Amino acid sequence: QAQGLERIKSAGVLKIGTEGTYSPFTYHDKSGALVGFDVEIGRAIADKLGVKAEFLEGKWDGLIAGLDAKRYDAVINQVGITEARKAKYDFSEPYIASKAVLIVREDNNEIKTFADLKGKKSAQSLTSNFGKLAQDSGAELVGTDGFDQSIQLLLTGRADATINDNLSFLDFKKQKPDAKVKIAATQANADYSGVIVSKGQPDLVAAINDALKAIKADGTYETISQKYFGANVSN
Amino acid sequence: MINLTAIEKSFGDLPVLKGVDLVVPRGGVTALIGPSGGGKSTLLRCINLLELPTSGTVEVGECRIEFRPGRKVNQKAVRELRRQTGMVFQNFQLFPHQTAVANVMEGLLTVLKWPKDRAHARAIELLDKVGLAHKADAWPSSLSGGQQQRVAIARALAPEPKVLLCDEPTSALDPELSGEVVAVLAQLAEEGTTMVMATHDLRLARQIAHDVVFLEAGKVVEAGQASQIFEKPSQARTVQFISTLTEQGMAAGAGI
Amino acid sequence: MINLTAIEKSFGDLPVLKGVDLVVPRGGVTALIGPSGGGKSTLLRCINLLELPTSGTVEVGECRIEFRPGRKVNQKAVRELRRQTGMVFQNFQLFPHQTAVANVMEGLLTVLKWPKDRAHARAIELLDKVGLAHKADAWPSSLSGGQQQRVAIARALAPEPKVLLCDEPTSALDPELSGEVVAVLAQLAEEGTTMVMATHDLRLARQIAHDVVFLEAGKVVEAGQASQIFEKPSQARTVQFISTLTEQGMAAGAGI
Amino acid sequence: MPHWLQLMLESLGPLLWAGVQFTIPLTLLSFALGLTVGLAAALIRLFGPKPLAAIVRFYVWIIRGTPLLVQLFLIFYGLPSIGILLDAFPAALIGFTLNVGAYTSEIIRAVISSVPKGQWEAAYSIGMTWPQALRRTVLPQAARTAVPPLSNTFISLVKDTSLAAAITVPELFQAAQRIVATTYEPLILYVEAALIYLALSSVLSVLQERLEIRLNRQGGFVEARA
Amino acid sequence: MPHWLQLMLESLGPLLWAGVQFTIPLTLLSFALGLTVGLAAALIRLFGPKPLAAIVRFYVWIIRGTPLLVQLFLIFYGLPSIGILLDAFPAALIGFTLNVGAYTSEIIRAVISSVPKGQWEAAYSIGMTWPQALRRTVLPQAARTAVPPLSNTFISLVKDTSLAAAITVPELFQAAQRIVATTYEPLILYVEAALIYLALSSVLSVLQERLEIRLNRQGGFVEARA
Ligand SMILES: Nc1ncnc2c1ncn2[C@@H]1O[C@H](COP(=O)(O)OP(=O)(O)OP(=O)(O)O)[C@@H](O)[C@H]1O
Ligand SMILES: Nc1ncnc2c1ncn2[C@@H]1O[C@H](COP(=O)(O)OP(=O)(O)OP(=O)(O)O)[C@@H](O)[C@H]1O
Ligand SMILES: [Mg+2]
Ligand SMILES: [Mg+2]
Repeated sequence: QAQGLERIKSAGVLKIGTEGTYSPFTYHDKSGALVGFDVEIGRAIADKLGVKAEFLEGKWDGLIAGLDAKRYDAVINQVGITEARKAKYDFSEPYIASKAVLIVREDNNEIKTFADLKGKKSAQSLTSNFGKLAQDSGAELVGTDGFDQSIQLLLTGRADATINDNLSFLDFKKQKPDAKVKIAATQANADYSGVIVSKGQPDLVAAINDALKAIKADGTYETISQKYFGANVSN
Repeated sequence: MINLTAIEKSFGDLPVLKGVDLVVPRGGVTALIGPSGGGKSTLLRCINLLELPTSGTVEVGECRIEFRPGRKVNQKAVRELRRQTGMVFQNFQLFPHQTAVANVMEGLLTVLKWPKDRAHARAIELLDKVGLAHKADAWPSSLSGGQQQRVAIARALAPEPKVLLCDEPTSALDPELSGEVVAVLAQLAEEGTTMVMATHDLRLARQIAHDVVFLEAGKVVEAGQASQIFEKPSQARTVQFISTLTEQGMAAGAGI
Repeated sequence: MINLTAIEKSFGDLPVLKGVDLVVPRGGVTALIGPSGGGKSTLLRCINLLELPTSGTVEVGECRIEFRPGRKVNQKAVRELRRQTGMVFQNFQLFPHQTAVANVMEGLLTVLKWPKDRAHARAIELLDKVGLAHKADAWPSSLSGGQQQRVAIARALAPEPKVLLCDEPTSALDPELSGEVVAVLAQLAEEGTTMVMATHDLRLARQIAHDVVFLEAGKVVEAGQASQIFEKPSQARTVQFISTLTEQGMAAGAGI
Repeated sequence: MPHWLQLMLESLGPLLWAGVQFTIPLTLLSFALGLTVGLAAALIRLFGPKPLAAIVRFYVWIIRGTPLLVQLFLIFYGLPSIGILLDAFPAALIGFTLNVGAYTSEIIRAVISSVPKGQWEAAYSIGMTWPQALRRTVLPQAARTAVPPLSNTFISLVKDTSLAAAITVPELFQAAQRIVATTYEPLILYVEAALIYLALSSVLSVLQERLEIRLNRQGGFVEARA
Repeated sequence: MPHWLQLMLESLGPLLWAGVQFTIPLTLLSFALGLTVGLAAALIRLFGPKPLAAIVRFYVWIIRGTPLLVQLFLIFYGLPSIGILLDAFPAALIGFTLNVGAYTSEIIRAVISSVPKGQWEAAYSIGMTWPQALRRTVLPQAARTAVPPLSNTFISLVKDTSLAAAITVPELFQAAQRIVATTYEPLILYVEAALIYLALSSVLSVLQERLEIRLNRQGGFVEARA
């Protein structure tokens, strides 16, 4: 619908799909409120559009389906910008960059680079595209439901490594400083995530891009980024 | 009151009734006798349509239903017809989840919508008549064979049916009780209840039946007044069947 | 062969057998008679321990088991005892998932481990004896009451039990058939099978029983030789009970 | 206080609240509705006209044969493409009701046909209509055998409601996962959720037992048929 | 060829392969083992000594009362902390077997007690021992009522095996999720997975029907008891 932006403005709300279980991007704080980097970015964008942000939480599997079913206008949930996704959906400019890191047990000195994954077991969440990276490095995939399970597999010795983004890993280390895992390697190229919307709404994409530019310009982005990561994560 | 014409009934390929006619006048008491497997129970069940005849006509009171292979039956007519009949089953078929008195009350409450008090009073009265008032609150599972049969009789009598169908109503009763139950049934007959009973107890038949139908292999071999059948049966087969009773009766009688 | 001493049996608070003694010699035939609810079926079931007596001693053949409240029973002894007995139930209890002939074969195959051919041959022979060879492959659900009862008798006879217990073995049979079945049972008795039967059919009792026990309200009122009980009963109650038969028998007999 | 206990106590509030708000109402409503659907479906398959019975068989086949998750997905994300946009709770309710209906219909069908035909006949013989015979004579006897398998379905349902999370209903298990997301303690939180589920199903188990005892007491009708 | 069809065809291979490798063996094995456990549990509850019966009740209570997912988690992620490190497949097998055992034990218990006591007595009266009476007389009659609810459990199991994905068993549903992770077409892939599940359960439904017909033919024993 070309009038996507119009409809949002007239309704006065931007409906955003998100998981709500992906710390530190989209999660619930102790008081139960939905918070996180992506959530605050979403609120800031809505603010710039002059509407209110309304979040709908669902499982990853259904998130993008909900876009198709017009249950919400955008998904802000660390959706990586890939060619495959671009074929079906439109992305905003990237609002966050992260790097894939290779995580192993602390006592593991065998795996030092991504290439060392060859023939090893890598625990990968099925909701991310790190699995593909692991596979391309020659690892045998062990599918899990999420990062926390991948770490469990690592700790119980059922997997040798897991690949995730550096930001999630930092969050994990913040929560569990004693966990006996470490980063063995970091990928050179960053992955970028953007706001994903249904195709055919150029005005909406443009408006979101403008909003992203605006929050970067006025320091809102910097504040949010510092709050969650202690660094600027735009590049 | 009851008028069956040319009733045929087959189970699959097996013909069980092969054109049976039966007329029972209002207040009449007819006994169905004959060898095991002859079709007595089946004929009885055709009267209240627990078994649907393959063909023929069933008439009970004002209700008349004609059967032809492949023709649908009017369910309302069937219900109407059933409401005029009560039945005592060969194996009692008490409701196992209800006590004796609740079994007897069931028809009064559910079908006739009597208030509970009244139904209870009548049920107790009937149980008393069959000598079971003291077992009113017993579950069927804790009753002896004869006790179950008497509850079944009380249950069938409760809604005062115009027609009472009994399949071996005294098979589980000792001669003494059998005598008492027969007396109850005979009194009903006198009061005008029409009755058809399948029975092996020729003495029972002799005592209260007005008419007797001798059924063998799905056909009526001989029918007529009880006195006539028992005293001067016309068919050789009947003579033979009746004689077993006589011989045994004589043997027992002679001994005493 | 059978020796019951001081058998007591209560269901909950209800005493049903109040100290019954019963002795049946090898090859003896004893009839249990008495009014409905008197405890005939219960006593019968105490002999093969389908019902465990509250107290008393049960002895069948070599097996002797003593019962006392609160004492455990030796399951092996129970099985040993049961293996010498066969039983015909008041309500037949055929196995509904097996055909008539399979019902009769069941004990031979499962318990005695006979080969199939032999079991089948014997089953057919027994069905023939009770006049049901033509229904060998019928399911119990498609049999008439009398047919079911005859299959039940054949099933009980199949493993040639030393003791045969019958609960109303002719209740569903017409006089003619009853005569035939009685003949089969009488022949067994002659061949040495010990028999105890609960029955309302005083003529049956008179014909094949050597001894008669008159049971009422859980107590033996009178016991003795059949001829004695039927001809000169000593107790007033027995006289009264027997007389119902006589009167009816006379009435029927006289009419014919 | 050990770490795990503290975490459990802290999370108890949100979990219970999610249970009270969503899990319990969803379970009770969809079981009640589903049982009605199941009874109707069973009766149609046993006594209904052939074409209708065939439709019911199709319904049971589809519902039993496909994952509940996919059914919920289709109702919530699929139906909008044909113009039906349901809210999450009603969508979940429909999904669970259809499911309970399909499974219980099979159970009810089995137990109704386990009641001896003679009991129907006895009911007819005292003048009952078909619905009366069903309600007064057959169902009470069927109930006894039906209780354990039906309570299997009921107790499964309690836990299956966690699938509603997939279509944005923030029920109990979802609440647990939210906490896992920040604490990285799946085992502790899941065990806590399991304990709450256990408490809920224990209530049902106790009800089942009571019901069984009551139905058994009604003449211990094992013996009655003997 | 429309996009969705092409995607379905492309993914068919991996999905079927995952089904053949994991879903089917896991289902068949755990149902067979679970049914054995269920029968044993039912017999203990009905006829066993009190303390043993209490243990079985506890087992049924725990297993029915907690989510299968959590049970799998505890077996796979929890047991290592007490030194038991199971591979994914055996862990899943144990979890599913225990589950099937608990649910079927309730069904079997119900149908065994629905067989009239007189049938036990008839069996004893011709000299059968308890196991013989059970096997030859009671179970065949109980089977008829048991088939539909047992097949409920069986068919549920086919789909519940998808939970094994949570403990890294790459079964059918996980194979679908892997493809979703790169194609972002959950609806299409899930419907495809659902169709494969439907095919599997259809086989079971047909078996159920055959079995029912066969057991019913055995004397249509509804009437037999009438
Ligand atoms: N399981 C039971 N629970 C409670 N009471 C029972 C049970 N079984 C039998 N009774 C009672 O025990 C008494 C004797 O029953 P029993 O079946 O032995 O009588 P019977 O002499 O065989 O009678 P009938 O000639 O009517 O068959 C009856 O009053 C009956 O109600
Ligand atoms: N449902 C059925 N299916 C097939 N055959 C049946 C069915 N019911 C009865 N029959 C057969 O019909 C015949 C007549 O049975 P019916 O029960 O009417 O006999 P009956 O005269 O009452 O015998 P009895 O005196 O032994 O009770 C028997 O040969 C029986 O095997
Ligand atoms: Mg008959
Ligand atoms: Mg008796």
